[in-house]
Amino acid sequence: MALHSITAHGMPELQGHHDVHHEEHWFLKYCWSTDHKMIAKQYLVTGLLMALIGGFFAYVFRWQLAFPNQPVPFFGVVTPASYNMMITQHGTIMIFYVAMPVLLAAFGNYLIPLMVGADDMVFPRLNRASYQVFLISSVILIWSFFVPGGGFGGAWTAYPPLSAGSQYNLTPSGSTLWVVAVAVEFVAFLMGGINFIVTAMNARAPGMKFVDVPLAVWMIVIASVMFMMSVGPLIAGSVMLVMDQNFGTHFFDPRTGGDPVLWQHLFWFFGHPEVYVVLLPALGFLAEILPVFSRKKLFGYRTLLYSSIGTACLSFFVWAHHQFISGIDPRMANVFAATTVLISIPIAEIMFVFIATLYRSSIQFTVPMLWALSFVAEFLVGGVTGIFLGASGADIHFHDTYFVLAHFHYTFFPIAIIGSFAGLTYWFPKMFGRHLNEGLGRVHFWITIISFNFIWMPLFFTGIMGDHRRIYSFANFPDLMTPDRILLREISSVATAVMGIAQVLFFANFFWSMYKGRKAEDNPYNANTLEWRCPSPPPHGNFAVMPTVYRSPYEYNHPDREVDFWPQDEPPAGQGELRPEGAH
Amino acid sequence: MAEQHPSHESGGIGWQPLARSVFLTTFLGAVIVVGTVLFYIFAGGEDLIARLIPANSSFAGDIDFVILVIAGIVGFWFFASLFAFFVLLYQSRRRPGHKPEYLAKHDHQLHTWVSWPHWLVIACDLIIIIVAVKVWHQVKQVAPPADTVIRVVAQQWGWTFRHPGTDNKLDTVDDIVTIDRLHVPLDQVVHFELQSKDVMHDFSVPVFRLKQDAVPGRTIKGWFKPVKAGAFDIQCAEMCGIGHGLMPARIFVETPEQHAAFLEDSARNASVPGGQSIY
Amino acid sequence: MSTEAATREERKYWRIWAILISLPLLSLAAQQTGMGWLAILVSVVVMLTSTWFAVTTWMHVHLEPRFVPYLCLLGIAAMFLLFFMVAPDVMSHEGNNWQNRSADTPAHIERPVDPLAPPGAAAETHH
Amino acid sequence: MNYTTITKFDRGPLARLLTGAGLAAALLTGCHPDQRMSASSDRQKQLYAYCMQCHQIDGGGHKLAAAPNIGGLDSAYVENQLNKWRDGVRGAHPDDAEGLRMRPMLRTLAGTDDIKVVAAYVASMSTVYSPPSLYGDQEKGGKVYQASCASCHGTEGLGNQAMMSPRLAGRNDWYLVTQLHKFRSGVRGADPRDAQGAMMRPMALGLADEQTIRDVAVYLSQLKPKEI
Amino acid sequence: MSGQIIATGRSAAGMPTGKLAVWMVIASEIPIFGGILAPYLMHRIGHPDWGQMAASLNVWIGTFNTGLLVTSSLFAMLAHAAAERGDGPLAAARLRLAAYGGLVFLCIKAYEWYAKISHDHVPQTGTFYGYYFSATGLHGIHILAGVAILLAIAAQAEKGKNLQRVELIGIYWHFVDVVWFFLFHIFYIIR
Repeated sequence: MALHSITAHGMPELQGHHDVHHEEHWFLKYCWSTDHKMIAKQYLVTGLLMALIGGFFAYVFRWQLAFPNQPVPFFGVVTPASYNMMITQHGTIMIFYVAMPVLLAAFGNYLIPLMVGADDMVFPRLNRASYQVFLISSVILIWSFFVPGGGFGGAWTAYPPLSAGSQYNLTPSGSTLWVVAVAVEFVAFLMGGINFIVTAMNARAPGMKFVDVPLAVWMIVIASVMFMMSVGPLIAGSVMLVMDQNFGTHFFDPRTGGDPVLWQHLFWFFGHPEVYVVLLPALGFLAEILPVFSRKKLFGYRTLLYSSIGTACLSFFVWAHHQFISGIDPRMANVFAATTVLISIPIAEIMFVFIATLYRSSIQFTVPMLWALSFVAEFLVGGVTGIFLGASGADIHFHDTYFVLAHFHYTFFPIAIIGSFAGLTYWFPKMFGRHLNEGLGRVHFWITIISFNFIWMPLFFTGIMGDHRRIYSFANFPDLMTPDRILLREISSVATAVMGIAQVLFFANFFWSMYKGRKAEDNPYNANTLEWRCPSPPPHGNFAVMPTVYRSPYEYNHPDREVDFWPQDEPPAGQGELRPEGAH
Repeated sequence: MAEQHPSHESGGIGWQPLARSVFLTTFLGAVIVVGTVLFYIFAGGEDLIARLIPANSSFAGDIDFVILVIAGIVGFWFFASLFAFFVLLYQSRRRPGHKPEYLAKHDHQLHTWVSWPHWLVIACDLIIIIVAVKVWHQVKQVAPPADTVIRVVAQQWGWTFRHPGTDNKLDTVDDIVTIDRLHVPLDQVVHFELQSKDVMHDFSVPVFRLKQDAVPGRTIKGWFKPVKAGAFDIQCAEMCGIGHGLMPARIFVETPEQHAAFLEDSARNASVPGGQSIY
Repeated sequence: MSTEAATREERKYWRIWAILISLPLLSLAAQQTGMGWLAILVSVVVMLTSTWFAVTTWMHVHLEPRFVPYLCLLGIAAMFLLFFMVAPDVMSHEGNNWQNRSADTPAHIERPVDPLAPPGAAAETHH
Repeated sequence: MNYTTITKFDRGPLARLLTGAGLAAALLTGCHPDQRMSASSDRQKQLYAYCMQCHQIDGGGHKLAAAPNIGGLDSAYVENQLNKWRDGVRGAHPDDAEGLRMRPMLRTLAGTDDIKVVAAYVASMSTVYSPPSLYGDQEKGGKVYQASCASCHGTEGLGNQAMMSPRLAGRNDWYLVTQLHKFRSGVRGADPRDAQGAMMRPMALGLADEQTIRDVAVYLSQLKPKEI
Repeated sequence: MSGQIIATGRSAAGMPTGKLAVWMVIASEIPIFGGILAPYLMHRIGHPDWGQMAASLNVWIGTFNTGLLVTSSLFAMLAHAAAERGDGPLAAARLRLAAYGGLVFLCIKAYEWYAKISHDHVPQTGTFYGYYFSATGLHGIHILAGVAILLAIAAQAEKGKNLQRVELIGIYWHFVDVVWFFLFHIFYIIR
């Protein structure tokens, strides 16, 4: 191993295999690159663009719900068909084309090689192929909006016979393209998932035991395993659905012996593990950010790890709580109610660990820390309201009302939006070598958080008061047109517009700071994990000298060290056991 | 930079005073929350949910009770953890001279901190499961004997209701079939057979806390017993295509005289069902 | 690897091959006897034994680290979970408060008649 | 190297500019636009947008959605039918699957003036002809039509405004067949408030058998009026 | 440009990266095949009248196909044995034999499908055939992919390069064989 001398402020001087960086054609560098960092940025940019589309749909149909049948600024009249298409595509885009790519693929691709001390993903070409398959899938989805009949409008859960019969959904090619786009996206994430798991398991730096792996990597690996184990039936289900739609088969056609409830089971068998697949990476980012800005060791590394593995396993037993009143046998509902309420325990465990990490620490309210703390606060509301829906008795009233929407937006918003903002603001200096503008970040944070709460708190109450979801306009329901309900809906819609506009601040800050922001050092936050041990932005081969790991990533304020952080790859000064080469 | 924090004894960490104060404030906050919820439940607060949406069927009160029990338990944990969260945020903010602690592994106090909420959460979950399953069994699995049976057929973008007519038996000549307007007698157990002709629909009467999907190809039975007269909304609660938001229906809970009048005048011009204006 | 050890290795594979050829023949015989329960019993036994032979002797799964077989068993367990939790709704045709009317439609599905065909023209179905 | 610099509020020029813009935008959205489009052609297009998903943009109809080609019907007839849909005179029968799909769509139109606007727009569209989708002998169909139907619907099937009879020339053949079946079975036209329906039902019952209905339907769907 | 990635060479989990990846592929394929077989079994048990449709399957062709696939797996195994001895060309020859076995299997399968379609025993006229064609079709696609990879690795093995990959494709090929065991018994034997 190349000898490296300790320079003045404790950073090993960089020597070793710096291959000369020849300038490539921009296409090879940006679109055809096998460098995990470039592929991560490709996923990130695609995810953010899709978030714009999903967000715009949200603004439009939220406006239509508050001011029925009036033309929506920047869109025009919202017809029932375009309303259904927008809510369906909003759900599909936000889960499959924003949360999964940004949280799982963008950060997974960027962080796993850096955090385990490798120079790239184990299969670079497969990694590039997985992004390209994902790109094809998002192109197919966008294309499905413009085919005759328009985009698919039968809700993102695509229950047959509405999704199977084009005489019912009136979007003959739109519905098939939607199913094909989602199935191709699953293939992309199977390829990506295998890459994440194998890299995290095999390409770990010498000396990095399983307990030294940062939790962000662990969480993405558990999420990929869960995705791999749960997506199979839905791939088979989508093949059956496409055959039902186009080739006249009768898998889900009730008139000839098919069974629509079978699709619901296949969909939600994947659906519920899927929401934990996007939750775990966000928890992983929190496990990285909270200790750094509270300068304190994470409360329970093994507690967090075992309870997320527990959540992963339990998440396979709970799926039918989405179907309590949709035709399954009522006796089954009791089983799923019990497992659903019990799954709140490991998640409560994880929240206790995050809160306990803050105990007796020294919290520094930087923008990433603000996002991380707001994640904990908002996710508590989301997690807590889930129990109402998991308990079968209460779900009779709450199923498919705005209470359900408010619940899963209080979980999805912290996961997809707050989680990725936390990750982006925290790792931006490493990704682009420059700092984001701190003041702008704070303004964007406060406007987004306040407007988010103003969107969804009122809708909890409209949900209890009987507003059902996916209803085009409440003007047709006399009981729902009372002045208080109308006011609550208008507050929520205006807050959606405010939040939409506030995102301009983020995009401006993001793209402006990429070139004009303050230069960032290699380790601006004095963090321990390996990605801060290489220059920012890291060159092609990441580490000049491949690091060796000596300790866990959360050794902050260790009593017998004067500096309050202890990087993973810093050899212990004399005392402490020296880990032999290749220990695993 | 490595100034020594005064209270940082090298040996044991100063748990006791801090823990006691944080524990006390959390407990106090929790007691207040649980107290208010219990007050509402037992001091006539039964209609806490009913104030938002009327409870007009026999099992609506039971479902509201389940919601309130969950609200009480879950509210306690929510406010307790949020309270602890904000206390810790304020208390551990970065101040000059304040040095964070380093928690060694397997600290005894550390485990007590985590284990007692752990068991309490499990206990609360069991209570919630028992309450929820009891109500679910009572509403969805068993039904009191039927005073009258109706058939609800959902189809793309309209509801067809088949009333048994004067002989109170379905599929007889005197059945009354109406579109989007259901007439049921007050204070009687009404059983319904739910079917769908084409796609998934959902027969939901929010004020009755009644919701059941209509799965095409299946007949699903259910029951409700209206306890308050009046006209209420029926909503479709499962995406069924373009007209999903445009297929409202009305349920008319009628006193015996009104119901008799309805039966009688429907029998008179029973030749054609005749829809009503949709405005 | 000396050639003598190699041929012994390959002979072992041929022996496994012989077993894996004869097992399906066994289940074929069981099926030809016409006894349904026997066919099911034999085919389950044959499926498990041939999978065991193929996975241990050919794929050498016992030489891999422990988590590899565990991961595959996790997938199989997920499928059993899917089967046993979904069967009460899809397999049985009625249950508590519901009855699947569409389940007793005939298995053979008639093809829709082509409206453009002149009436009375015998619909050209296969034999 | 001290990271406290991070926490100071960056007073960069861009920061001040954008925060001001953000707040202004937040206030701007407070007021929501409530203006109605002027009652002109874009109002027509805006209202017809509700019908486009099934009846297509050119009024050509869509067999998959069981929606007929409504282009070229005169506005009085369209208005009369739309009022019937809204009042439940038509399409309010349990066996009328297509009727129950059409009827809720009237909830997207605010009132009688919207119905007039849509009716005028539909009348302004031209009838879209499509090849026959059923087997039918056009000569026989023509003879039967001229014998019993031409008196009300006109020899060239252009309809008669006084008697509120619609233009049948160019109507989809599958649509004519289903409507004739509905008239015969009383699913359509049996409502006491439906004057035209009462006149039409005996005529439909007068047709001999299924094949005659198809012949007439195919004949009408391909009937091109002589005037240009 | 990519050069030799250091990460690919590491085996912190105690097994070479390629083999770990192949086992991951197999672990992710199990739910996909399970996702087709589980609904089929539910419907098959729920609809006893699918028996006559199942009776139309030709058991003899099925058994022959099973034997053929097992033989093809044997050659993949022998190729692995040869590769371990470093004998590239022999491994390549045996891999090609395994690939040709797979192709013959596909031809027989195509013939069987043609017979079905000509008798109008197609998914449109019976959901049993729907599941039969989907399951065997998905399996057929996996065989096609396997044949392509077998030939690609045989070409490389002939030149003595990447001999460790012979074992990897062997594992995948045996997995495809095991899946066929299940399909054969569930569709052809259990009537």
